[in-house]
Order: sequence, then structure tokens, then C-alpha cells
Amino acid sequence: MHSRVIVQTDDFDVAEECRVLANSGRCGAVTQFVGVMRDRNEGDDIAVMELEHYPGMTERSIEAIIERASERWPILAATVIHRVGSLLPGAQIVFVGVAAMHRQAAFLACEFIMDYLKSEAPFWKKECKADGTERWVDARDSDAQALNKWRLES
Amino acid sequence: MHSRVIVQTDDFDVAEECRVLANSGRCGAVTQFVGVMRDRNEGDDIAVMELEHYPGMTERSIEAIIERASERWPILAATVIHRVGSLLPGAQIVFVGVAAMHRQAAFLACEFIMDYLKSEAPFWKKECKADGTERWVDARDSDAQALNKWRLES
Amino acid sequence: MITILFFAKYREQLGLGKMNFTLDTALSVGDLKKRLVSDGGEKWAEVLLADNTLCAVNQTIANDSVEINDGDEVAFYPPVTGG
Amino acid sequence: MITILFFAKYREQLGLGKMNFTLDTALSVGDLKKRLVSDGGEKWAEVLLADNTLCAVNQTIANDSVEINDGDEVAFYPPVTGG
Repeated sequence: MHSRVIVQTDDFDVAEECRVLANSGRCGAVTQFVGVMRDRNEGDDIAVMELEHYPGMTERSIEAIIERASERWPILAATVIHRVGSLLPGAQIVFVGVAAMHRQAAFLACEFIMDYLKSEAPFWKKECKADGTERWVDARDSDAQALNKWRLES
Repeated sequence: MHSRVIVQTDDFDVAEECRVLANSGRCGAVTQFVGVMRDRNEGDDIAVMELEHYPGMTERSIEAIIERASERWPILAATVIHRVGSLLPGAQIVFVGVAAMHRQAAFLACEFIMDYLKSEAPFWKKECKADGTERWVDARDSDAQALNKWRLES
Repeated sequence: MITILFFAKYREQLGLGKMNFTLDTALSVGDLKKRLVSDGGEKWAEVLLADNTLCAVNQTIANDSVEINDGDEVAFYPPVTGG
Repeated sequence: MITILFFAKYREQLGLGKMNFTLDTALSVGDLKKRLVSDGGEKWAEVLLADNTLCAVNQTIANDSVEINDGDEVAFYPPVTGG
């Protein structure tokens, strides 16, 4: 199983990432998730989002999540790219891609990695509202609850 | 809900499809599946795959599958591109992309569309083995079984 | 007159992708299969009477009881294997 | 000496992203929090004693009982919100 974990300010090219994953030996299925910055949150227009992370620990925690996914499903490769810095509405924030021989493993591992990334990887978002005020985004209960489906199945 | 269904011989650009989906109003999540041609099947080396379809009915049946997905989950847009004609190992065969406000709907709808496409959309694959012989690919029980998870939940 | 289409393995087995057929009377899908088999013989029976042969009338999946009307497009095909 | 890091809202609340701290004796994470709060006061209590404050020692999540050794990197941060 081959994994790539990257934290960067630059945007990423979904087609290029797909090509790399599809080249994993015997790959028949590539599942990809892209998180996109929305221009509204909790009723407010958001102008800019600032993303902060914990260099080193972020990459380690994502590697550990991929490792757990690969123990549960037969996956060939996984790539996670997460952007940090200033992002505008419509920007790509995060990429999670998984290659597998068959689609079900690719779908489940991709969703698993994304769910745990949301709850464990040390990133924080600050929203700059259109009116100029700033606020740190609060963690959402729905993200904690999303992990339940993986616990019940294990 | 905006849907695009395309059957074509040409390859497709995953990054461009992702951009179109991410531009759906209020989109926060894009989930994408890409089916890739493998160079082995049932123990044989495969040199070329020929994909045939039923023009008209193929597009209609995929539109109907997307419609059913949009009745079950709050999705903003869905794109399905399926290639036909001659494909070589490593080639992209099919693209299923779904945009939604939140990731769970995007994941579920994408997998649902792919599962039903496999069982309902009139496409047929013929493999040309490395030794020159040809065979039509048989439908797989596992694809029929994949639909059970959607029936149980409904 | 109706149009009858055959796809994939069936097209190859019959050596025929498309044919016209004149409806002299109302027919169901099941009736049509019997007529085609009685006209065509063994090779046609193998295709049309196989357990897993699928039929679509005007591009909608149809079972043996579906009525066929003049001008309809009828297709016979094996289980699908796309994706 | 250990390094202590603060992230996101906590970094802003304390006006501090990184500090060094000399270990004169063995300390657990819980002990360290108490020491920092007793040195720093109310503002530090708000950050370090909040129910949902997370701690990592050498980039691994740590609860209050985890022992801190000389040279360790200790981080305090609020619930994560990436993705």
C-alpha cells in the first residue's frame, strides 16, 4: 500500500492525482473526495478562510488514519492533500483519493479517511466574514457522529 | 439538481469535471469515482477492451438512476461520463461525480449511482486477451449483491 | 412495423444488430419471442429464451407480458457489464 | 527544557504560539497545566482547563496522566476543524 500525505498552500490538480492513483498496480477503482470552500456558513457570508495546522503532527496523524484504513480494506494506494493559508470561496480545500482493485473498498476507505481526518488531524479554520469580522470555526457534532458508523462495523 | 450524462469514445478530464461540480451553488463536497481498465481479469492478461452500448437507452437509464439518487439524498449536481469503443489497460472507463453541500450525501449518492449503473445501464464489455482470443465479460454476482445495501436502507 | 435490436453477444450470435418486423396483430414481448424462435430456429431460441435475456420496449425494461405496438423499438440483450 | 506550542484560538488568546519551559522535576501533562495556570492566571486557565482542550506530547495525543520528559514537544490546541 502506497501513501502520500501533503500539506501545502498551493492548489492541487485532481486529474494528475487521479492518474497517479490509477497507475497503482492492478487498480480498477479510484475514489476521490474534494472538499470545497462554501461562501456561506451559519447564515453569514464568508469572504476568506484561514487554515492553520500543526506541522509534523498533521502529516503523522493522516498517515496513521490511512494505515488504519488499509488494515480494514484492501486498498492499493491513498493520497491526501490538504491546503493551508488563505482560501477564497469555491477553492479546493482537501483531496482524499484511494485506489483499489474493486470499488467498494475504494469508497469505504475514502469516506473513512475523510471522516477521521475531520476529527483527528490538527487543522483549524478561521472565517473572515464579509463584514470584516473574524471567528474560529467550531467543531461540529455531526463530524464526531460520523465516526459512529465505523465503530459499529468493526 | 443539475445532471449531465455523456457517453463518448474520448477520454475525460477529471479536474475539469471536478471544477464544474464544485461550481454548483453552495457546494461543499465533491465525490468522484473513476473506473480504470485493469490489465488482468479472471487470470488472463487483457490487451484491449471493447465497450458497446445501447444509444439512447443508456443515457435514459443513467438519468433515471441520478434522479433516484437525488430523491434519496440532498445533492446539487451529478455527472456521469462513460466511454465506449476500444480501451487499453490503465484507461479511464467511467466517471461518476456528485456535488453536495455536505460529504455524506455526496459519498452515498456517488456509490449508489455507480452500483446501479453497473446493474442497469446497457453497456457490454468484450475482452481481447493477450493471446488474441476474445470473450464477452459475464455479469458478476457481486454487482447484483452490491444493490442489497441500498434496498435494506430504504 | 417495429424495429428489433440485438446487442453484444446476442448481436454476434445472430449475426444481426437490427431488423424490421411487421406486426400483423397485437403481440406481447413473449409472443414476439415465440414468433422469432419459430421463424429462426435453434440459434434464436438460445438467445431469446435464455433465463437472463433482457428486453426493452422503447428503451424501457419490459417483461414478457408487455404489449408491443406498431412503431415500437424492441431490444434484446444479455446482462449488462458496464462501469 | 521542553517546548510548548499553542495553536489557533489558543495561540490568539494567549498571544503566544511557542514557549520554552524548564523542567526542574518530572511532570505529567496535568501537572504542567496546573503550573502554567498558577504562573499565568485567569487567561491561561480558560485555555488549559477547558473541557475540550487537547494536548499532544511529541505529536501524539496525550491525556493528563502522560509523563513529560526533558526535550519533549508539548502542544495544546482546541478541537480540530479541518477538511
